[in-house]
Amino acid sequence: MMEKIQTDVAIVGAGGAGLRAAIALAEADPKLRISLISKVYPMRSHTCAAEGGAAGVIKPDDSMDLHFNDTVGGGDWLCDQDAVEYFIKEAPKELTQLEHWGCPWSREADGSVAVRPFGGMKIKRTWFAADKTGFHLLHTLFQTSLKYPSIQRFDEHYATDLLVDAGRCQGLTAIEMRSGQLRQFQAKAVIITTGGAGRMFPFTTNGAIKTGDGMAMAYRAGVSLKDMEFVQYHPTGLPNTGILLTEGCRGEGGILVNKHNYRYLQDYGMGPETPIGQPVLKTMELGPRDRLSQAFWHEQKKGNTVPTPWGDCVLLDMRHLGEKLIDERLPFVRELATSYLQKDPVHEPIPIRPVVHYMMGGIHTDINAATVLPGLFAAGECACVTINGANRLGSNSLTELLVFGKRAALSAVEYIGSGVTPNDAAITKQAERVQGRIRTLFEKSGGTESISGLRKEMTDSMEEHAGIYRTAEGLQSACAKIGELRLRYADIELHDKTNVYNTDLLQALELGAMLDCAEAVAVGALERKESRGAHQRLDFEARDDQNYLKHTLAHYHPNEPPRIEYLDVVITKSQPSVRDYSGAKK
Amino acid sequence: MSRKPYVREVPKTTWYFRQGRYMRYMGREVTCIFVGAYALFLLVAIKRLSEGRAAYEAFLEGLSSPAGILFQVVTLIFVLYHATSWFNLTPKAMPVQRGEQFLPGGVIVGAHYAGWVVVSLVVLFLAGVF
Amino acid sequence: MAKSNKPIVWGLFAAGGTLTAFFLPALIVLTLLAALGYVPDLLAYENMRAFAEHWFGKLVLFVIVSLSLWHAAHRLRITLHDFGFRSDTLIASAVYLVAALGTIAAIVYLLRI
Amino acid sequence: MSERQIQLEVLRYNPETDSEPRFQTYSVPCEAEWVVLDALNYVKDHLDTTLSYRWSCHMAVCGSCGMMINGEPTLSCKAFLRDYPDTIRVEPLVHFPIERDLVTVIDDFMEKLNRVKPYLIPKEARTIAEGEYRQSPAELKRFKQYTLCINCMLCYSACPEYGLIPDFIGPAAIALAHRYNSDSRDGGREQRQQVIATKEGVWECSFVGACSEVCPKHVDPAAALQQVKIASTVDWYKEHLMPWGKS
Ligand SMILES: Cc1cc2nc3c(=O)[nH]c(=O)nc-3n(C[C@H](O)[C@H](O)[C@H](O)COP(=O)(O)OP(=O)(O)OC[C@H]3O[C@@H](n4cnc5c(N)ncnc54)[C@H](O)[C@@H]3O)c2cc1C
Ligand code: SF4
Ligand code: F3S
Ligand code: FES
Repeated sequence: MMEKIQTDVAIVGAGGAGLRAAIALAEADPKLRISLISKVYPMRSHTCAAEGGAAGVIKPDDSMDLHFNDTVGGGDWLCDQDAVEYFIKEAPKELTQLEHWGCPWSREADGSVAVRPFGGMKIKRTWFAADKTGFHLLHTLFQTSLKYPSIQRFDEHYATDLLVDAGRCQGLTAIEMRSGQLRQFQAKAVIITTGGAGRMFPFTTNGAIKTGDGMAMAYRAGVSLKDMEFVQYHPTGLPNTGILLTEGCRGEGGILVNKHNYRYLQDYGMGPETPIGQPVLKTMELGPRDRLSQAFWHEQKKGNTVPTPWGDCVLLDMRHLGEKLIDERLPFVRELATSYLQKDPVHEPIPIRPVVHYMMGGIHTDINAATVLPGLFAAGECACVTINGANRLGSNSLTELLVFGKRAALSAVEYIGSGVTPNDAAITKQAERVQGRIRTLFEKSGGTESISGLRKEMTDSMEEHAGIYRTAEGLQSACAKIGELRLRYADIELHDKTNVYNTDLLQALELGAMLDCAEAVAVGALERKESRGAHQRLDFEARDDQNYLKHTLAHYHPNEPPRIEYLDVVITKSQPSVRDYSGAKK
Repeated sequence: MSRKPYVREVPKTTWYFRQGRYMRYMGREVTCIFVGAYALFLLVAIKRLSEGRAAYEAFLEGLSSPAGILFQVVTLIFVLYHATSWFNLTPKAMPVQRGEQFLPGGVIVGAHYAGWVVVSLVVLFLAGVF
Repeated sequence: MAKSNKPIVWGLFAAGGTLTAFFLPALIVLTLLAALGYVPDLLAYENMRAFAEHWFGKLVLFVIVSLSLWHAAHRLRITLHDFGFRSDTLIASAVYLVAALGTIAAIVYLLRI
Repeated sequence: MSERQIQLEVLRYNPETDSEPRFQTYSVPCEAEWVVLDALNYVKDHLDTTLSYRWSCHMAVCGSCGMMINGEPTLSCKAFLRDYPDTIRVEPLVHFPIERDLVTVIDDFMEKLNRVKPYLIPKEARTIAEGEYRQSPAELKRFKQYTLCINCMLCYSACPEYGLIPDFIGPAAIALAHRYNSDSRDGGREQRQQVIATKEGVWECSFVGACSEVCPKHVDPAAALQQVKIASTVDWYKEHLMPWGKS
């Protein structure tokens, strides 16, 4: 018999978004039964890796409008502007709330919270806790969540499927990893906060757990994935490991040079050159990530990059910042570069290259974090509201976790108020079907495919064809490849047939999720015949507002490519125009 | 239930052989035997002193037996180890914050060593060694 | 859970640790010199007697002896535990009893001088 | 890139098939700049898919990949092969029960973390509209180091007292309590003292200092524990010898 857990709200994912949602639920009504389900202990969630900071208007020289304009322009006008407005209004409140919960934000001399410049932002508005902002944010939320006895945690539970009956989401199934048993969560509402899916690519800043599980869960349950083709490359990753050096490096004044020691960004519409050590907002090194990553690609084509054992690189030079500032503001960057690349930024330039970083796309939600499936909500990187449009600005995402994590919780409370209850018989039957499916995967023998083999083929194909620059030809072959891999997935065989902490099984399930997501990326990219933000087509170089000022919606099909539909972008006050990152027009 | 967590027992009486740092720790801890022994030795000395000249001088006499000398030497070694390990750990127990920055541990340790040298010289001087 | 009473002895232990670290090495050098036949002036009977007759001398000797004892007693309790002797209540009673007796003895002997 | 053949001796334990742990040796072709975790991933992908271990970030910040590497508690994602001989022995963190292979049971730590109330208990409540608390850079610096704990539990594996006395609340949890106690915004020290100034709290620590030696984030829990001891001692003398001095 499968264990059943009755709960009011089940949250899948205990990263920044999931924890924020859980706290909001516990504060909204202490009597709510909250289940917080996560495949890793909360403090292992990948929010801990975020370095640079979280954006929110707080200083007197800043305004909501300026943050709005930066975000919408940065997103190449693919953001839903009503959502952006809501986001920007809530941002400072959420960051202040976090301060009240003890987050060790870096401070000005007068004791107020300090802000730093960030790429694509016209004003300094990024709150930071040295260069471990995500880490502190996650731990502050996790530790604060311990205050609330109504938050019941199910750590190291791997969620597999949503349980849907009568057109409502009524729970989910999850494997308790330590026992290998499948548990059924019967919930009045479910919130998915499972984070991104960068592991579809071979070279990424994302941790091993970022495999798009929640996206795939919702997708398979009939909720479409939105704007999946927009995959952000971060311009400054360590070439051997993909470890990120935060945008804060450039915010503090680090510069990018090619092998001729030339600041090449001025050749790509981000000039004129600014004096070294005096970064100017929104130009040169403080341009947006998509532009910087694209500039790298062109430099590489021109042969201006520096060859290293790990591929072509450009150099991030921070020597002029000096040891004191680096140790104070960027200690983690120094530690990472020194240990993983054996190069000390105080004394030498650091070779870096673009690396897959963030999914702008995700589970299609509305401004209230609700999906089209009643009872199902989503927030954080796994969701697409969309405030990030075609390119997320650095430091908007940590804030997004908070704002929409809370929003999802409040929407769920409201939804529960309508008196919904799970239908035990119907969803139990479904849960048993899930169990049957997993058991088949588990017990099957005579398979010919290996998990790591399929995974490598997938990541290689994504890197080659769905990377910084894309073509119809390449994307077609990626689509064909992923389609083929989805079929071959049926032939994998597990070698571990025991129950306790079976990571072989989990990797198989994660691979399945990544294949589903990867297909949505590739097909969405193939169909979007324009260049916008992080999606750049060599065969369609211009932005095409006529046909593609629209969100892509990918609808799942079990053994065929997804069906693509489009949805209008919400525009309230900013009409699409040219994204300008040249300092000249200031 | 297929779980069966395996508990590795810690060897209760021999655990400190496992790592060099545990041996160093135990070395530091056993200095207490010598500190204690020396305190008792002083106690005896005070007792003899209270009993008058003869008793006290006999006591001083007794010191120069080989066992007496050995006791003094070994105790000195252990007490020196006690003193250095004690001073080396002071910055942890009592960090000093000046303005924003903490004083580097080395400075605090150094100050202790300097104080120690001064104290020792003063004691030796007052006792008429120089 | 109640707050522990260990602070009483720990305070003495810590004070004793600091005091012994600063003073014992020099004192041992003195007694070692005496053992080697070079009795320092202070250790000669008259001088020692004069020193111990003064209230300040008494105080110095008392503090050194008693704090050293308490330091040693407390650390010995932990060390015995580390060596695998687990009857902590018994050990604690024994070592602290010795330290207490030593403290009293020091008072008694000093007052006799 | 230069390749190097490493012999990886990995502790294996599967509760369903083994009555006790055993070692299994894998011969792994490694690249020069790899860490031990890369070698384990190679094993998982190419040699033996049944091996289980925890990891995620590969950048020493999620705290999940702690293991005994040649007898020393270490983050496997920060254990550079260049620092090791050709034979490397990998075991699960000691002082924790083994769930399976390199995966330990950490319920005890999670429970203790919960017990020390590691969250801000405000000295004065404040509304969002009133904005942030003021905190000077010096006040921040006072506790900053203790916020850096990634809960990797290497310190628990290093601390012999935790091994000998499992009830001991242990270095990381107490350091975290100390972090909040030292925060200028916090007023919850008395509540936390009820937990950490107990016998199982800071008083089982004999200042071995191993916790700080292995801490990958230089949190220096040993320092936190000594400071807690001193403060608790001062408390005790104030309470018992100067009852009038109690505020
Ligand atoms: C290196 C790096 C640096 C970054 N720096 C910044 C920055 O400076 N500023 C900024 O704004 N953003 C930054 N980002 C982006 C931002 O950190 C992430 O977008 C954000 O942390 C995602 O948070 P989340 O809560 O959505 O998901 P995560 O923190 O990834 O959490 C996902 C949770 O879901 C759980 N989960 C996943 N699948 C399952 C399953 N099947 N069953 C159960 N649980 C599951 C996981 O266990 C985890 O708890 C950075 C990202 C990276 C990778
Ligand atoms: S104090 Fe250090 S060793 Fe201990 S859990 Fe925290 S980070 Fe790890
Ligand atoms: S190693 Fe253990 S005994 Fe104390 S100083 Fe660290 S907790
Ligand atoms: S994998 Fe995250 S700390 Fe090692």
